Amino acid sequence: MKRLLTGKLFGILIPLIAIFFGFLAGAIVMLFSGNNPIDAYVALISGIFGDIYYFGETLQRMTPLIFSGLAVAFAFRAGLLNIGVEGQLMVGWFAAVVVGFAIELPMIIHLPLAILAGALAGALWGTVPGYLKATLEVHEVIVTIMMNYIAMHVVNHFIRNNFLESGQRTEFVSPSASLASDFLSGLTDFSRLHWGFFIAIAACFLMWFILWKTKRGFEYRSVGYNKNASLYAGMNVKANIVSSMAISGAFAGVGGAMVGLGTYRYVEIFSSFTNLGFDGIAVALLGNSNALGIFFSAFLFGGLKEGAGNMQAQAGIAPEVVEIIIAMIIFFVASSYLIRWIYSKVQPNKKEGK
Amino acid sequence: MEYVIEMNGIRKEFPGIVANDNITLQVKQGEIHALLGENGAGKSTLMNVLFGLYQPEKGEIKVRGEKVNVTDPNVANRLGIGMVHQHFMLVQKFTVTENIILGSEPKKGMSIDIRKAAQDVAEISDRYGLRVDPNSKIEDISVGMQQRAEILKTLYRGANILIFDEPTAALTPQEIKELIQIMRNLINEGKSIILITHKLKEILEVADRCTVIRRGKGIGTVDVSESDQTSLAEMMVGREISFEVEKGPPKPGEAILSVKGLTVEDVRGIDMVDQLDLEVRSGEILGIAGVDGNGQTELVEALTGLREAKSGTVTLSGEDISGKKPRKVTEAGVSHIPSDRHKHGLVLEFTIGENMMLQTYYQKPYTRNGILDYGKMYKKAEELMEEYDVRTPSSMTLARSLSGGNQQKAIIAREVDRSPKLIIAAQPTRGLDVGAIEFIHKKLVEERDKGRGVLLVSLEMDEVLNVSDRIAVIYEGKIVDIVDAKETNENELGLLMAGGKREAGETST
Amino acid sequence: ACGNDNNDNATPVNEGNNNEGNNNVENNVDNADNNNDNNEGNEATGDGEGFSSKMVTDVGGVDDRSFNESAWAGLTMFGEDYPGAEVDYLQSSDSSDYAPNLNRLARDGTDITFGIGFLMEDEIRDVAGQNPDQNFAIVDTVVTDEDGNMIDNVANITFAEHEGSFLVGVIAAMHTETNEVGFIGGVESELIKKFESGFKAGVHSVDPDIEIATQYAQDFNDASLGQQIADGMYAGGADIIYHAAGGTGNGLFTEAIDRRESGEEVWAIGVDQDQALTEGEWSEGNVILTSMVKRVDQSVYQVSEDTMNGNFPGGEVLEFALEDEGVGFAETRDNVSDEAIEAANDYRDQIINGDIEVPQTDDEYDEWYDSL
Amino acid sequence: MELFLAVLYLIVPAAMIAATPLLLTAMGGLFSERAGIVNIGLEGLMVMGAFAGIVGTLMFEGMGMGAWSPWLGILFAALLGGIFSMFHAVASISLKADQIVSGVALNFLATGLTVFLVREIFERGQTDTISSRLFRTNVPLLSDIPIIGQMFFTRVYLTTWVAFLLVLVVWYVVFKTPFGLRLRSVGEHPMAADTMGINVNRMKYIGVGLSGVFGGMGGAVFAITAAGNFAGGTITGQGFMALAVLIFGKWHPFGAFGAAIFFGFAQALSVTAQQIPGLQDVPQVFMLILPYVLTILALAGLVGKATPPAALNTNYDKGSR
Ligand SMILES: Nc1ncnc2c1ncn2[C@@H]1O[C@H](COP(=O)(O)OP(=O)(O)OP(=O)(O)O)[C@@H](O)[C@H]1O
Ligand SMILES: Nc1ncnc2c1ncn2[C@@H]1O[C@H](COP(=O)(O)OP(=O)(O)OP(=O)(O)O)[C@@H](O)[C@H]1O
Ligand SMILES: [Mg+2]
Ligand SMILES: [Mg+2]
Repeated sequence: MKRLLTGKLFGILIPLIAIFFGFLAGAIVMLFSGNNPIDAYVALISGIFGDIYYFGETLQRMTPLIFSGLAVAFAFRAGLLNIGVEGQLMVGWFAAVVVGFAIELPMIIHLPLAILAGALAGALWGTVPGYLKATLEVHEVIVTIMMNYIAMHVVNHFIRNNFLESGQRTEFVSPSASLASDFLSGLTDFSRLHWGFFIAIAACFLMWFILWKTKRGFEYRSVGYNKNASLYAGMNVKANIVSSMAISGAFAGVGGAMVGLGTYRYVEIFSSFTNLGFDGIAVALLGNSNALGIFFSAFLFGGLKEGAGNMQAQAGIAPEVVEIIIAMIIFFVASSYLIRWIYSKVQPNKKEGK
Repeated sequence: MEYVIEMNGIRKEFPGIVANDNITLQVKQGEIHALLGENGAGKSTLMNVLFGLYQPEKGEIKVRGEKVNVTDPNVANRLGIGMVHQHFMLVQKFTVTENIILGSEPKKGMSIDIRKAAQDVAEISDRYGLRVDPNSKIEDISVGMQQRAEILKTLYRGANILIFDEPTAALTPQEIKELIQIMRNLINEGKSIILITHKLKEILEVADRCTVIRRGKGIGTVDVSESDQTSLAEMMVGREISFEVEKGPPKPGEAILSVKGLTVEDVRGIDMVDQLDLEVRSGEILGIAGVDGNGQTELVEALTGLREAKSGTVTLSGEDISGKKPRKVTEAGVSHIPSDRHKHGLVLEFTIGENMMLQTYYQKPYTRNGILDYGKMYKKAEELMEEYDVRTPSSMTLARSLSGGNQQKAIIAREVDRSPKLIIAAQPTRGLDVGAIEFIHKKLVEERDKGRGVLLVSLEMDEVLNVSDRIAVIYEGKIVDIVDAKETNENELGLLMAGGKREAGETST
Repeated sequence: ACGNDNNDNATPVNEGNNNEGNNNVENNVDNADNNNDNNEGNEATGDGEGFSSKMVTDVGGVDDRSFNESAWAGLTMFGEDYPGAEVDYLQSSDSSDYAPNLNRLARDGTDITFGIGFLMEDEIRDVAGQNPDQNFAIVDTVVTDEDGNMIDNVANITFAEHEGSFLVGVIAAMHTETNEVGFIGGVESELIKKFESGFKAGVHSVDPDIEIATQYAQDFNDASLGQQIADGMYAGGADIIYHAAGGTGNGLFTEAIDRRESGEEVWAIGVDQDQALTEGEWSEGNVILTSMVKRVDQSVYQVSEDTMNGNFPGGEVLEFALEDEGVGFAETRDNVSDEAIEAANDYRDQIINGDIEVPQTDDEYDEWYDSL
Repeated sequence: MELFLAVLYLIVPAAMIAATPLLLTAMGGLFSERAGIVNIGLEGLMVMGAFAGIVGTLMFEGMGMGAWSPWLGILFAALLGGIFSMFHAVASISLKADQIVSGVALNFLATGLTVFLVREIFERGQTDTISSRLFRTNVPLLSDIPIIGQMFFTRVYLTTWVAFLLVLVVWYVVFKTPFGLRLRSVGEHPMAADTMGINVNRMKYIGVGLSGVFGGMGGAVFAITAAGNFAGGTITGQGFMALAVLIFGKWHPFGAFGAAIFFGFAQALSVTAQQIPGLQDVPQVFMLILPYVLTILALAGLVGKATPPAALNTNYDKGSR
């Protein structure tokens, strides 16, 4: 059964079918609550594609999701479950913004430096669980969960005591460290689309490249699948665990930097988690932990969340319905076995022919 | 007819393959019936059908003449069929008793009556001479004892038809002897046994009749008393097989590996290798013989840099490699064929091509400036697969879906191709059929003849005797003696392995 | 709950350009011009026909039993009084929804769009900049452009929470038996500091020796944390605790009810709305002594109405204070003694005529306390 | 000394109360993970439990059950949690879904569905507040023991002691009964269990179902004792903490008990310390991160490696090996 239907085509078909089922489930929920699903979905679609502004916002929204998805997926490929993307993203956001306003430099240095600061902060936050896992075999899931809370409180502490500007936030990053783009914004009718979107695309490429084209990536995947055999093959398993968590954290940190330098251009006291990191788990898994898949699943996530606003405005559908749809899509993607099974029942001659 | 088991015209398909094609197997009451076939011939599948784990597409099963429908292992249990699986079905963290009673636990109120259970187990193990400690955890006991626990599981359920799927693959010679005795006891108690093994000698020793299958098809059933090794092997493979390892005399050169005063602890801090000295010369195969658990694993791990030695030195052609990391040891010229190919030898989710490059991926020309060249990697892997006869649909096939023999060939190709100075081969033929074994032994001898040193660690007495030039016997972490392979025999080795001493004057280094 | 007889209650003050609020003549002149521009073409009829007033909620949603709900109540009331006017809201699931939601309303040509909550400050600034022909209003903060100037198409609605908190502080001080009271804050910020400072000043106005325990949960949503903090404060001797901590405050009520049931005489003070209407019940009454109420409903109603009538207070800071009845203590007064009410009313008058200036920050409070 | 005791009298019950929902939920996680199914969906189960606990209490109040309502509400939450967990069970057992993915989906579904239902039922984003509550009580007799009594048996919720008793029950069931042996065997070596005639999938369904029952109770206890009502933010992260407690406790009921108490203690300390003279001047951030840092330190220092059930996070497929 296992390798029965693993054609390329099926790889694409399954998510599409899952998305269809997800929407079907959402429609049932809406019917149950006395709403018209067709109106709702028309509103949803036009809330993504109906106006260039919404489309721009969708792309803006998916930017950090791509990063958090990449972060989760990268660790996953190396055999680690990184639930700490949330915290890594927060510290990255914070560090990038602080570098963004605290120093004066020409843009060509300042912007990369601020992004780098985000990457380093995220990497640092990822290294702690990586190191504990590698040296003391402490389960990374616990440490990353704890590190999320620590990140939130520590960042808030520094904002509150060192960088508070107005109300809840720091000052704005200087233009030389800003990713915001009048051009992109103008192109999309004032959406907050910024250059970070293209950096995110580059990051997808980078993740694919690291994992599949470099020596290190080969080792990460090898360690992820089988630590023992990797050790026997002479790989430094501990170093690989630590550095894969660092890279994962760096992806998350840069994701935070994108939000900090592009969307908001400041960082404010976090009164709760951003959820960007937790959503990353779903984005990564929905995207099957591969770069292209993550890009599309981030688009789906970003689009659904953006379109939810229009569904609410035009069709009066509570935004929670979108969450239900997302959940059902994830279920159906995860249960692709079901889809394969149905498929094999529907087309029995195909099976015989093999 | 007094058949206890009749399987007629069994057909079992897996996607893309017919594992059993119209196979017939008839087992008489009170006999040991051997089932023989190459790796992947369909033996385990047939037995799993009998035991109710798989449902056949065609065919009928009769137990004691009655047609039955074995839908799941519970049905098999009720019919008195028990199975000792090829890969042990034991829960590592449970005790022997817990494993045995699992699924039919004696109860006292709502709890398990663990006392009664232990008593029952002790009673059965006494009756059949199956020595076990009912209260130890599986993960703490030897493979032999684990197997006895497996057998007890079936007996506890009152099985009188027992299936043994490759029971001897992982046992020491001593344990094999005990097992054979146990099987005889069982027959005397009126049970019937189906025995799967690749070791023809064992079949000849204990079995009454033997059914041979090849690529899913039944070839026939013979009386063992009218057969010999050659005829059985031919039936199974369809060609002639040589059992003697063909090799010329060794031309030993200077020492390649020399180990001095090596002491290695295991995780518990016990010295498993204790002040050990050893030398392997170029152009010779040095076999390490010993009962499992006498420090072989720790020795190999220390030599290959996987485990840190407490003291002592290891030199390779004069270069001190003690305390070096695995990669450095490899680069110094040591190759390692690990004993557990799934756990240590392969990344099963990688393609077979990637697996073949697991030791060299980082070197030029496969990696330049940290960037992999997959084209070159696969080209190389395909060359190797060609040369070492690794049979798979393509180099992109996942390692998991290769048969054991082909997996092992891939590892050998990978390790040997690097032109190492020293090859450490740990149990290189475990679980393989005679064809594959022949191939691997031939390769090791070839490498010897190219002037390499080969350190062969094996629990298989035949293998050590046939392949090695010299044999070092390890006992409690020390080399107790080194003998010339041509001048020793099974009995002498067995004695040494048990810690005995050779009579003086027979030395030949 | 919202009368429409208080159209001119709010006092426009100018807080821009660092000159502490009072005189605003110049700005008003500018704004007047602007307002006319803005309202050209959508002059509403008497019943509000053709006028639309909508809001974007904070993550709490329009039924958060707090300021979002209050704001929506004001809009609903406005819609009832002017049936021709269109009122609506958009709910934000998280902070990333603010900008798109505000934009969505602006794009629909909404005449006035309210951003509820100071968290929307920057989004309002951007969206207002991008839609200069639309009117916006923000609740709980003041939005300025990058140079610190007021923005012509944004009205700023603030409340004198410190003044309201002062009064409940007075009531607490009048009621405490143990001479110790407490304050639980949510996530520490400038806004919540106003509650704290005002409350402490109110307590100490009555009796400077009363001890005040304060603690920030640094979370607006963790009831169990709120309960633990309250437990500690009550155990430490406080018998009345005031909260400005949203959902965390539920834990305070839980703890107060619990202690009540076991015979302890403790009280809690609610915030934003008359919380005794929905919370605090125990078997023999209600543990909520009083609540500091903040009339967001009234402010939203009023700004909508003004805008409809062509008087959009763009570029202004409207501070709804005690004297406008924009803040105060709750209508439910069953548990409050007459003396306390009297004292509170007395202080209220003093604050209104300027005899008392209530501190809003830690520094102002320290200064104020030293001057006692 | 007196102060020290006074602090302990405050912290210990607080720790026990804080530990209760985590502990209950971790017991749920234990059943599912011992059966080999990773349960990252504990968060969602707690959300569902909190929702059902409050809605159930309100419902039973309406039916005139009075003081029994919260208890019935907790049972209702257990039931609903069990039903809700079947999503995870069907996906990860029958449909062979990746267990982590399915758990993540469960979390999404729980938040979406509960808030949606709250809107449908109450026409607002949060439920009404329950009026019949659970109160802290002194455990009769035991609370009279000097020092110990005041520390452990005074002003605690009955739910806490019920939860502690349930830990004992869980231990007994998992380690002393045939059911427990079978459950564990399925999580360690499903094929072995299968050959012994154990219905592997049924055991897994039961394991996941019990995780729903206990996770539901955990969420309900939290909502009923602390919050008093339910909204989208009532449960934020407690389920993940419970997962951490389970792993910290090495998948053992007593271990999880220790871990939950440890965490509750650290949290109570962090809250209370801010009201203790001397500690008041320590910057608050140190107190806020204390529970998390202590947990990491404890793991790194004392507990170290935890070995999960051997077959955790693998799908059992008869046909494969
Ligand atoms: N679970 C399975 N899924 C798919 N194919 C299988 C499965 N199990 C067995 N097969 C197929 O059935 C054939 C027979 O396998 P089986 O395990 O019965 O061989 P065997 O004779 O026991 O080999 P060995 O001597 O190595 O144990 C294999 O070649 C394989 O192709
Ligand atoms: N799950 C599977 N799906 C498809 N084919 C399989 C599967 N498992 C095994 N095979 C096929 O079965 C054949 C033999 O497998 P099998 O595991 O019996 O070999 P083996 O020599 O017994 O290995 P081992 O020594 O590990 O027991 C191979 O050709 C392999 O392609
Ligand atoms: Mg095999
Ligand atoms: Mg087999």
